[in-house]
Amino acid sequence: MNPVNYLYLAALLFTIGATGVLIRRNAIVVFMCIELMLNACNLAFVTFSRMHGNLDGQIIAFFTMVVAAAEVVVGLAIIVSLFRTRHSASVDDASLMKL
Amino acid sequence: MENLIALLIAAPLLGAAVLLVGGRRLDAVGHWIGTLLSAASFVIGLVLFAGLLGRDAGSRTLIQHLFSWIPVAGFQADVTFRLDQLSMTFVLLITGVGSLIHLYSVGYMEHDERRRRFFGYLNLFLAAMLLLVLADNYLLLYVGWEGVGLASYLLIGFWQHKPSAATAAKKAFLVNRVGDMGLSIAIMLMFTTFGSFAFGPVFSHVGDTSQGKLTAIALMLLLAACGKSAQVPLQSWLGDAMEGPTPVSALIHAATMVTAGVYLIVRSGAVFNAAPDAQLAVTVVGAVTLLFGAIVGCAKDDIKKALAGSTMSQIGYMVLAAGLGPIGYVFAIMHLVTHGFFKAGLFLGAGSVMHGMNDEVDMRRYGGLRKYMPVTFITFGLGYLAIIGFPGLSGFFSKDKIIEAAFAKGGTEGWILGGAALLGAAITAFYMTRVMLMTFFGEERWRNQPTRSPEAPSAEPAAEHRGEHAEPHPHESPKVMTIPMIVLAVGSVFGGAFFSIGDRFLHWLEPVTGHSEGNSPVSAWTVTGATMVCLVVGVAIAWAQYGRKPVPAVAPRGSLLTRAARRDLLQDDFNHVVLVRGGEHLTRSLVYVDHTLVDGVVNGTAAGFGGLSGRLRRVQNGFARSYAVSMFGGAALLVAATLLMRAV
Amino acid sequence: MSFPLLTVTAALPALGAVATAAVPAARRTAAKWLALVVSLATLALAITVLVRFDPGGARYQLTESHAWIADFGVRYELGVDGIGVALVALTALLIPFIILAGWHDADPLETGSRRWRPTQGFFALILAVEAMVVLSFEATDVFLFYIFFEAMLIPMYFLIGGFGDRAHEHGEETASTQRSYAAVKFLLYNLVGGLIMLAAVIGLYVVAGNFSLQEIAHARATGSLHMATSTERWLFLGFFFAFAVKAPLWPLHTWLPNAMQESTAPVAVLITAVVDKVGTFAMLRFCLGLFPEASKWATPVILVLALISILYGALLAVGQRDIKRLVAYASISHFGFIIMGIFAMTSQGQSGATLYMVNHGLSTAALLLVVGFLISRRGSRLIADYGGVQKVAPVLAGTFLIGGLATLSLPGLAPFVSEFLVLVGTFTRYPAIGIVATLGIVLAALYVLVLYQRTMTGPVKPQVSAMPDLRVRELVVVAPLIALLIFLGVYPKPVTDIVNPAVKQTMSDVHKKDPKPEVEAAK
Amino acid sequence: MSATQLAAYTTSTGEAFQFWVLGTVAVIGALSTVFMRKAVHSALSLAGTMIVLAVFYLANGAYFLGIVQIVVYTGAIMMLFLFVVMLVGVTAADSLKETIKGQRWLALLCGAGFGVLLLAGIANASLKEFDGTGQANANGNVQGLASLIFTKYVFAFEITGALLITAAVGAMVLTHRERTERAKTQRELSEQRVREGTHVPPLPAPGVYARHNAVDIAGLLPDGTPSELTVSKTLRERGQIRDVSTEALNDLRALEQRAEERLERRQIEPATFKRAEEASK
Repeated sequence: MNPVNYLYLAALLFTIGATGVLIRRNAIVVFMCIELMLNACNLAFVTFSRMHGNLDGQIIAFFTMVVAAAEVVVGLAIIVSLFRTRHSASVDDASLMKL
Repeated sequence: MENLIALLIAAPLLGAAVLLVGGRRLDAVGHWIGTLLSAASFVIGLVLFAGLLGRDAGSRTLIQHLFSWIPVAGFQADVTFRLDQLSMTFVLLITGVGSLIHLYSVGYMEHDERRRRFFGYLNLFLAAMLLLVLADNYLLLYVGWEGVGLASYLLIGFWQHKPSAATAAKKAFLVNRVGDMGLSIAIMLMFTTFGSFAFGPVFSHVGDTSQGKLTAIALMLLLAACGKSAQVPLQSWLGDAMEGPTPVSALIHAATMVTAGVYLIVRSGAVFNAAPDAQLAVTVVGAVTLLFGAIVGCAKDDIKKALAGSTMSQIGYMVLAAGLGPIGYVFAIMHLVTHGFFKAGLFLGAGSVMHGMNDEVDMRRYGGLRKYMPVTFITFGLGYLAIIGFPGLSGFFSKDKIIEAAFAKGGTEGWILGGAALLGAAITAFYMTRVMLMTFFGEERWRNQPTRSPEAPSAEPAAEHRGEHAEPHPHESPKVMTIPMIVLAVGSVFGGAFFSIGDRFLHWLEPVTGHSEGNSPVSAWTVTGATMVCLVVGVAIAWAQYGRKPVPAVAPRGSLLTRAARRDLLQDDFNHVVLVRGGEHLTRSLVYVDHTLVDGVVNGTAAGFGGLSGRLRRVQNGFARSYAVSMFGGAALLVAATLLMRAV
Repeated sequence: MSFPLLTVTAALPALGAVATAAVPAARRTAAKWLALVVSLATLALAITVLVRFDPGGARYQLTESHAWIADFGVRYELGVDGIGVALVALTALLIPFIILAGWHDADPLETGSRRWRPTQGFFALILAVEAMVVLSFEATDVFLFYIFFEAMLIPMYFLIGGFGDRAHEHGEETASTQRSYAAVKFLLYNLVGGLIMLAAVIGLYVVAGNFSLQEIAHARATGSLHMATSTERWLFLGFFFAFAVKAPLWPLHTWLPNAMQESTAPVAVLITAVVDKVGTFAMLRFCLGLFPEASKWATPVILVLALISILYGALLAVGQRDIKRLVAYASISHFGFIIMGIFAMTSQGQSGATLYMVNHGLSTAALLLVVGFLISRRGSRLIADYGGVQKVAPVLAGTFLIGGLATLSLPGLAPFVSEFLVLVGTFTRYPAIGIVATLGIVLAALYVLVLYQRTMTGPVKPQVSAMPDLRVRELVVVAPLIALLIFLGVYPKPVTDIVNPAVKQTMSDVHKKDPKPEVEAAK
Repeated sequence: MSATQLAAYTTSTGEAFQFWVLGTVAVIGALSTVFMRKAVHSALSLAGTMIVLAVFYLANGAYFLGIVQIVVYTGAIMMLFLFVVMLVGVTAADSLKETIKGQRWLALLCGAGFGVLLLAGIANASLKEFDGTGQANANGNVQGLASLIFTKYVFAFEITGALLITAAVGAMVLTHRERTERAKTQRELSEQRVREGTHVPPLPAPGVYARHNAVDIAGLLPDGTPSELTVSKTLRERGQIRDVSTEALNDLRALEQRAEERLERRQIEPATFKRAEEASK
């Protein structure tokens, strides 16, 4: 089996995650979908590192994880404080970007 | 001696400046300052006159070059004065009559609180008029030309609180502007043709250019003359100009300014002589106007308007004469001078009558005034005899000469013009007799009736100061007013004779204007006889109509011609319908066009963009997810693009 | 390196603007005096420029040149020719009067009004405009000129939009909306023009490789720089469009009436007497100087447009109900004369046009400032609201009349000289156009006299019966202008002496000679 | 040759089997993450997907990452998610009904298109042969990573450190409320209540008068009106209050009826019930 399949899988997951981001309204779920996308990318990186036979891909994946962790922390904090103020976790309620 | 010329203008100019800038503190003495300065100008004029007489006829031209005015490449306009016999004549007339009328105004305007300003304007007028006649090039003449226009504007509208006065002033200025347009175009033509517009070069090179150019120049000059001298078709302003105080009417609209057109034509004689077609046009204009004015004069009941009509017609005579070329130039000027005397005298007389009659102007409310104001009666009567050309008085000589010259033009033109002139003489006799009879003879129609019917507004608000509205008490005017009238009367009696005996005036002017005796088909005596006949006929008809029968206090409806003549032969109606109405429509529609079309295009574009952005704005619904969709779609497009690039 | 006189002349008002803006809000009067003093000092500098300028000398004098943006060959190049020096002097002369006339225009409104007017800002903006205008008259580097040409718009925008007439017939609300409409219109029009000009400027750089007016003109004259005909024409159109917007030429004029109607009288003077002159000046210097062939190519169309402007502006002036709009349309008519004189390509026409710029500045200033005094008294701009003012305020009426007579270019007052020169200059080459344009003087008489009759004469309207006559400050503003009008009308030689050499050089730029008169009469 | 090196450059059938099985699981997990109505379920299915990915990392020879994936993601991050879900409300199931017009279709379209393009791109890349992580992992995967991290990527590493610190601080700043004044004692609270005249007695316990033992039902006041005060603040904020339903009131009345009959008390006028009913409406 060719590890390219891993890439196909990664692409699939990424797309699913992206679609989820677009469809769901609950901020937390949207956030999970983003995580899913990140993970898909990580899988792709790892696969690449295997195919190229060096560890740089894994390094990138590693950094991605770290950054993702930081992002999740801040993001969830934002969600919580949002929920505190407006008692809702729906991304559509934060539609003040309108003109 | 040349250096005195500038002083001629400087004196009244100084007076105008002092009086207009000086402010109220000069109110007490202002009128005397004005009078003195104009008198000073007259004295300087006399000195120069003496100086000229001292020289031999050939070298009686003085040039004073002050400074270079507008020097641009080929275009050289200088401030240069030229004093020769022609301008000398005018200088004496202007300053002389001017000073007399200043004196008269001292009494006439006594009760007006803005008398200082009035004298300031009078001085301004004198300065401008002198500049006009002393200029050595057409551009400088143009300055004086418009200057007198301004002065006349200010003086006609002197009683500005009267809308009628303000309107009349505006009308006068505008009509004159049309004439000025002609003058400026003439100057441009001269510049392109001769490369100069100074009298000397232009006249000396008349021969070197085409007939057509000269005719064009001459016609443009004629247009200018028509505007300033109230000749058909630009005559409509003169009648309304009588809204001004009577001294103004006497000085500006009878003696001096309105004759500027004649001066222009005579001065430009060289050009006209070379353009016969233009000369013909001039004579036609003159003939038409002299009849036009005479007819109008017959119908007017307002004494000043009647005199205005007569002024128009007399200037018609002068223009006619000037159009005849070298045959007529001298007589045009001579009639101009004598007319200056008697017409000014007549106006001053009219003013004195109004002065005594609470500023009543309607002759149908006069009558039998001779025993109440004898001096006025006598002076006015002498003026009257002079204007109708009673043998021996000045009008007789000058007008007779013009009629002869008209015949002397020869050919059918000669007959037509001469006939018109004779007819004019008859009508003149008629309407002047009418004025005379209605004013000084007949029963006293001003008794037992209110001074003025309320709907007929006061011609001159000085009445508000005296302000009784009871029956008028005719009285003679004070000395300060009668003296000028007497002087002018003397002038109008002996002026003509003095000029004509031994052709003094002819020899005086000949070096400038040139002279030629036309070959008249009829002898001078025949003409004189014919004139006498016309005179008698005119007087007789007038006496039959106004002397024997009592004059109705209210004007009868009258014939169609009479009614038309009362309305200035429908000139104003024509102007109103064609020019005023049309102009109003034009401007209104243009304003609309500017707002909707020119501006509308711009605003339309703006509105279009506004609407577009409004549509686009809907896309910005503020939902992060829909933004994300577009972003995602963009990403997809990018991937597609890269793939395509690799595929290609 | 000599003393940079031109830079200082422009820098002084700029610094003055900053200083004025920095005056604390409470010290309003101090700001006014500061602005006045600065403007007077600028005037003194301008006069020194005028004195140091030698009409017989080189074309551009008092030049300064420093490298600025080396990569694009943009240089900081200043220099004045006769035309520039005259206009710099005019600007520096008018600004003190404008400041003095607008002394109270920017005072805070009475209590109860919702708008507070920052006095400091008003005067600072005026000084800023002066600096920009002076620099654009001095710049001999196309790019440098473009910068100031555009930067001028910003302070003007705030002056128009921020400061209106004290009293307004429809109340403060509509007043401010109309003001902002006028300001935005002004800005958009000029920005579009400037944008197109920017394209042309870049194009010029692409063709010529540098921005220096003198170098390009010299290269073109010597033929070392050859431009394709179509290129030259496009570039010319790009420049001309911007200038035609600035000096409103029909049909690009509609911003002017709104701007002048809504802004206070001094600002209106600033617009029409100072800022718009940059447009006509630039036509003379850049359009003719850089693209002589294209200029000659476009002349017929431009002359017709100018002719339309003359008659159209005059006719619309007759039809106006609003005094300021009337003056605005009169100005459009006058700008038509100026542009006509420039493109008549005769020395009379161009000298006349330059003279006209100066005289029109003076006459419009005199008339508009008096109009401003009148409006500030009655609180209305509608002609119909006045009548019989002459009776109650004779001095005001007198100055008004003189301003009006200057506007209708009465002989003896300065504008006559220039207008007649323009007419003659046009007539010598295009007789028909010259004759038709002469109609303009009749129409001018019409709108001026109708205005005077309706406002000043007739029975005294009750609302104006208590109108005070001119105060000392106002007399100080008007009297010198009138004196200048009369002086330059009687003795314009000082100005013509400065202008003529520059005009001769311009004529040689476009390789045109005056048409010879048919008969070479003895001078 | 150890299995690790073997796994480096070849792929055994075992791995293939594993891929197909777990891959399906991963996809299903992802889909359910997206389509589950309750956030908790999404979180759990996402966790499952992540574990599967961890296995794949291991299979790809990224042992360190595999472990980290399990420990950090599944262990820490997903737990964080679950905590937040608890805070925000477990039962708050949000409807999948789309509110923005055309959003869902656009989303699906873009997703599908993007996915197809991506897959096409990968297929287009035509990566046939590959060299495994054999010599890369020659002396241990962790050692390899470490040597890289602390030499080549040392700056990035440091910066990520800083990033983490910042994130932690930021989260604290966002969520932590600083108590400005000391907590009021019970006495002060009661005094304040008396002063304001609200709830002079202590709050009623839930369900006391409601004769009902649910925590989320508002208890009835003596006059029969339900009072939300009896429900705990958290539930109230989550909007999870079930009010006394009419049938509850009805069987309550029936109960009382029976009590009457048994004790032969006189008929109590239904006014009270009416009031109770009105109050309940």
